[in-house]
Amino acid sequence: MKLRYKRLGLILGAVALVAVAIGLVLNAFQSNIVFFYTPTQIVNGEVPKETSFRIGGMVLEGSLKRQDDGLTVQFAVTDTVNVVPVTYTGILPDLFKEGKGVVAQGALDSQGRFVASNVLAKHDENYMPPEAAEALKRAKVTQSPAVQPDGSNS
Amino acid sequence: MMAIFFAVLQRDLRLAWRKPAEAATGVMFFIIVASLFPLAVNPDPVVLRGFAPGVLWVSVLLACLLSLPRVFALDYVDGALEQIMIAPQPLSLIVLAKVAAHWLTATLPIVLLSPLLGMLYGLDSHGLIVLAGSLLLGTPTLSLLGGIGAALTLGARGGGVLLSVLVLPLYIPVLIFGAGAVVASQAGLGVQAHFSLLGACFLLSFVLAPWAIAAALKIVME
Amino acid sequence: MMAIFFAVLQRDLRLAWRKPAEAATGVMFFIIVASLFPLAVNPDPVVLRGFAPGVLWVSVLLACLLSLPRVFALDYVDGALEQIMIAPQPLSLIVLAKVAAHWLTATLPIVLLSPLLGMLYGLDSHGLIVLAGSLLLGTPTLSLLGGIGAALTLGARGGGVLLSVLVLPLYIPVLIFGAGAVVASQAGLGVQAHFSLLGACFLLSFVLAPWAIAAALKIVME
Amino acid sequence: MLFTDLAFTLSPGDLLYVTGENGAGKSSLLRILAGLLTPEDGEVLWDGADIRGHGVQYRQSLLFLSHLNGLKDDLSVAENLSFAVRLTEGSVQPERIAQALNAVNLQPYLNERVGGLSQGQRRRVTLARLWLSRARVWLLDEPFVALDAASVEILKGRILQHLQDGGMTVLTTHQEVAIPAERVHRLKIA
Amino acid sequence: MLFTDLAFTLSPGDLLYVTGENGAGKSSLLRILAGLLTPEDGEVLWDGADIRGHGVQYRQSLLFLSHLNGLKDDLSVAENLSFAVRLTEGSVQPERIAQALNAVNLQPYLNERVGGLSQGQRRRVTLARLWLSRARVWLLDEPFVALDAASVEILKGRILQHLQDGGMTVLTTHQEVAIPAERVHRLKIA
Amino acid sequence: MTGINWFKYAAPQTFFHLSGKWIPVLGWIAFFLAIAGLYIGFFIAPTDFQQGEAYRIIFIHVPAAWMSMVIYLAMAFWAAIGLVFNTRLSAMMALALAPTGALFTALALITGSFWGKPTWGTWWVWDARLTSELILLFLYVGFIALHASIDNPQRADRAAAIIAIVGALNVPIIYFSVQWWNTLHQGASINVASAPKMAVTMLIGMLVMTLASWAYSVAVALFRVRCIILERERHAAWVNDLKEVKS
Ligand code: HEM
Ligand SMILES: Nc1ncnc2c1ncn2[C@@H]1O[C@H](COP(=O)(O)OP(=O)(O)OP(=O)(O)O)[C@@H](O)[C@H]1O
Ligand SMILES: Nc1ncnc2c1ncn2[C@@H]1O[C@H](COP(=O)(O)OP(=O)(O)OP(=O)(O)O)[C@@H](O)[C@H]1O
Ligand SMILES: [Mg+2]
Ligand SMILES: [Mg+2]
Repeated sequence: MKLRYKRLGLILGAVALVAVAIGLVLNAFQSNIVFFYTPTQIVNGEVPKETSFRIGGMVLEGSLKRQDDGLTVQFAVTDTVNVVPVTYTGILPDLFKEGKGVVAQGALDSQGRFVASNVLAKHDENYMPPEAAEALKRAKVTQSPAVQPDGSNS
Repeated sequence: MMAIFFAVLQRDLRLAWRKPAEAATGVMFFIIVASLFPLAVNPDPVVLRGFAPGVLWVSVLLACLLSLPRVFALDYVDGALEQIMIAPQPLSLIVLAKVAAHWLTATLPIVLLSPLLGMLYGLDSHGLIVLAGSLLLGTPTLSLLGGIGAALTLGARGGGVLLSVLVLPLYIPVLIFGAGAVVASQAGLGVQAHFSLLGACFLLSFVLAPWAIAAALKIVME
Repeated sequence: MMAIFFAVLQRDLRLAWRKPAEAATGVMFFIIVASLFPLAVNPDPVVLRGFAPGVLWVSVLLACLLSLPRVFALDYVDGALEQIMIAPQPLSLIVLAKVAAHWLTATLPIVLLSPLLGMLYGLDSHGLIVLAGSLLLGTPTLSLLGGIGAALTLGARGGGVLLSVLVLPLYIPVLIFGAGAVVASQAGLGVQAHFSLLGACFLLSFVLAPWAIAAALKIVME
Repeated sequence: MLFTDLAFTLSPGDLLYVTGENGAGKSSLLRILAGLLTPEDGEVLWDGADIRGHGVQYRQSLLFLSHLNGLKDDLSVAENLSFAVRLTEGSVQPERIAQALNAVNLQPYLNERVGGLSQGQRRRVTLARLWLSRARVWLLDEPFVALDAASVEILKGRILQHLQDGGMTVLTTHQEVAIPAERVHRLKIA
Repeated sequence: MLFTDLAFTLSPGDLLYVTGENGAGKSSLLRILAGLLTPEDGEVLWDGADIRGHGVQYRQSLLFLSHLNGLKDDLSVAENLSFAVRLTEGSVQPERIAQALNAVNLQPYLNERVGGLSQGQRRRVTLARLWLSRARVWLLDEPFVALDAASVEILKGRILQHLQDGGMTVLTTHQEVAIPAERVHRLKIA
Repeated sequence: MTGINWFKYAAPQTFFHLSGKWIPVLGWIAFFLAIAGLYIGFFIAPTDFQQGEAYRIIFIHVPAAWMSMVIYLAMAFWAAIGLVFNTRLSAMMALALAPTGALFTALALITGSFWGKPTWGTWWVWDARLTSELILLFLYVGFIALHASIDNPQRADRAAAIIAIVGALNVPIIYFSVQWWNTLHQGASINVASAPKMAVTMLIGMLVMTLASWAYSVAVALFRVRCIILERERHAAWVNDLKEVKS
């Protein structure tokens, strides 16, 4: 009998510890550990200082400008709430397009401009033929411009 | 029931105490590995500071790994483990004591020394505190998970290297969260999330590892 | 006289061959350790490429180190070493054969694999060639020097860790010249000086180490 | 498959010699009886229950000395013995340990490191546990190996006394060591 | 200081029993004779020369079996023996190895891994070297341990033959094993 | 309950004969489905609106990635059953699944890298999805290495089972990593909660390839189990009576 209580106590203790562990994990996800930071986090100053980090979001429509040397580009990254300007010198991936997802590595300069050393294209989980995409786009324009935020994963 | 825990703990601590050179060599290994990197890469202070969390955490992890075989291998070879296994005592409690002794003798000294190395790498005081804290919270998990590997590789050939291959994948999350905490603190960000995850890892392994180690020992002793 | 060299080499290669998992785990260890670093530090590709020579060389060195105890420890425990020592054959030749077998089975596969890892770290093709070349020239020295440590730590407790502490300081020159060669090639400089130094290290240790190992064995077997 | 069709029952006071050629399976049998090895088929019963299920009661009355000594080189003789006893029966007074060492003629070595002893001396340290144990079942794998003649006599006396106190003993040996016990059984593994 | 004032000379055909209590120093003496241990004072002479100086000639005529077997678990019985012979006398024909195994009744195990053998079987593999050796001096540390009765007889026969062929043997043992040699010496270490 | 004696099928001998019949069937299914899937994937399915042709790696990458996780779970499941109920066959199943699982994991990693270069602009990043998938490969390798380095097969089975079970914690981390963390790897296109975010032909191609992978995995695992059975029971009478063995 005594042994049984002991065992019960052990099991309850284990369950309690696991529960605490789960609590801690959930707590950690509140302030998430990230592969990249969103423009809002950057505007709020929740990003690394001194060291380089990644910014993720969508390339703002109409923001892409190429400079004369043909290599340096400027664009803006948005999460539909805030916008951060980015400059980058180098070759862009093929899938880099306005209105599409992007992840860039770099650091903020003194004017709050993000200077990227490396740009990756991040695309969404939708796959369809171009015609379907076209149709979808038209349908969206006629409705309201509720842009799907590409930067955060569904 | 706790009597046996303390009996085993006392014995293992005493054994370690008789050979202080062993614990000292663990510390020396840590120091040497941590100072190999600046030799092998560009020793620019800014670059070094960027390295520091990664290199220090990886060095601690390797030092811990190298000392792991000691947890059970000696007892296995000389037959003491056999006697422990047929004792009328809960095996998981005994292995917990052995793992605790391993942590106290092999890993804790390294953790206590880490701020010194961190200083050499140019970490600021906040970074040093976070480094020591993350190690203090993370290394018990390493000892617990490592105990599983140490038990499983008893009597298997390939010894230390096989152990590393088994255990290192399990160490990766601890490494990411631990080093991540220091990186975050250097970047001026909060470290609470990292510490929560380290704590969760510890609690989970504290619950599961003694059971897994005991099961592993029963299997390999057959 | 070479007959005994090949007899020992053949035996050790055969032993290794019977347990291919051992050599394979050495390679796995190398891969895992080499991939730990990007996890623990800021994985900016530019930073990573700067790391590559240091991290890869240090990983090779650690993998080599971990496999060192195998050179003599097993023979020591089961009494085979005793028999080797009382054989009417030149001991330095026998230990040379054992070291050669260790290099062939434990280190060479890692060297052959290193360009792959180098690619993941973003080294260019010239860097890869220099990396593989420097390893090919540098690792035999590591095996020879390591053999001295392996012999000296036989029967001493603290095993692997003590060995590391003894041997790592001896490895530092090789590490500096080896990693230095890769850094120089990345910077577009000539690597000839580094390779000359690596070659000199090898020749020196080739002449001295077998003698030192034989002496060490005689001492520890008393 | 080492052996099949093997059945025996031990009662208080029984001595069982397990004999057989090299490689017959004597050591394996003892490990099975100690619960360290699971038989492929068949079971070991203690008080009518399988030892795999109700291990604790059985292990409380068990003393198993394999051909390994289980001693730590870096602990003294006394420390080694005291840990061995704490592992099985809780605590032990230092005097009892001194007495046990007395019995095996090792009293001068009480506080010596085990690492400095010869083969036979180590074996005797291990055997000193027989004077400290309250276990009823003794499993001894070649206990007489490496002992000098005087020690062999002492050990025989201790086993005899254990049997007279109602204990049971299973032992393997290649040497002819006659213990004048009342009920001696022999099991020959082919 | 284990022993002092110890002097003896062996001639062809001599058998020397080294006896003494546990820890007296028998194993240590054999290691000194094998050249593995340096005596604190005194010397071991072979053909009138110190073995530390003129090691090779002496080692060519030496066979030392300590209490360790020196076998590799992962090699087969045949591979183990053939390496042991190559180490001391160059090469060996496979038939001779088969014959030696025959002598110790292990012929079915020729190509088995040593790792799968029992204690006594391993010991017999080691002892098979006595049938392969041309060494004149045999140093055997407790050669009879772990052997079953039949094997003990075989081993006794082989030692006797070696002595008759003009060899010398030094052996330690606690068991009373009488070898009917012509010239038997006893050395008791106190 | 159903009157079927399941334990009968758990005996290696019964299983050996039963599985012998299934292997060719599954093998052919895998073959034809793979042909069909590749045909749909590379000739019928339309070009993607954003990735163009590069997206076609999806027809290998996604099935491989799925299989890598499913097989690990299956392996851990069989290993656990073997450990708890001491059934010989389940441990053999676990061992037989491991190489296939490692293969698919490697395939997912390789095809993923090849896909990443044209789409993301990099072969590799250390995000949570990619890292945890790499850990999965290490776990497979650890399982195989541990098993290989213990001589006694039963003991090897049981020891390796522990590492399989402990490592199973990694699988949910792989799967949910894209939800828990911001990753470069995109989220799930297919899940139970919502309609697939994918054109129908593409989806069909992917599912057919997935089925082919399943059939292949099962066939290969069964084949390997048969080899393991033969090796371990080589002294058993029924093995020596087999006509394959006799001839
Ligand atoms: C080495 C790099 C990569 C690894 C290790 C990897 C790993 C995985 C894994 C484990 C899954 C299955 C998880 C799930 O079903 O949610 C998966 C699914 C997927 N991956 Fe990757 N992946 C890699 C690169 C890529 C790249 C570059 C792309 C495309 C640009 C990609 C596209 C996908 C897609 C579309 C799915 C299916 C998601 C779904 O429909 O549920 N992967 N990948
Ligand atoms: N490794 C060692 N370190 C220190 N002292 C040792 C060591 N091995 C043996 N001794 C000491 O040397 C003495 C002689 O030991 P040795 O092994 O030669 O005895 P022995 O006569 O062979 O005894 P046994 O019959 O028990 O084998 C012993 O008193 C022992 O205490
Ligand atoms: N570790 C092992 N792995 C595989 N087989 C083994 C192992 N140990 C023993 N065996 C085999 O099991 C059988 C029984 O061995 P065991 O050690 O029980 O014999 P034994 O009767 O004690 O012999 P001995 O008198 O030589 O000590 C032997 O035939 C041996 O080949
Ligand atoms: Mg035995
Ligand atoms: Mg002795």
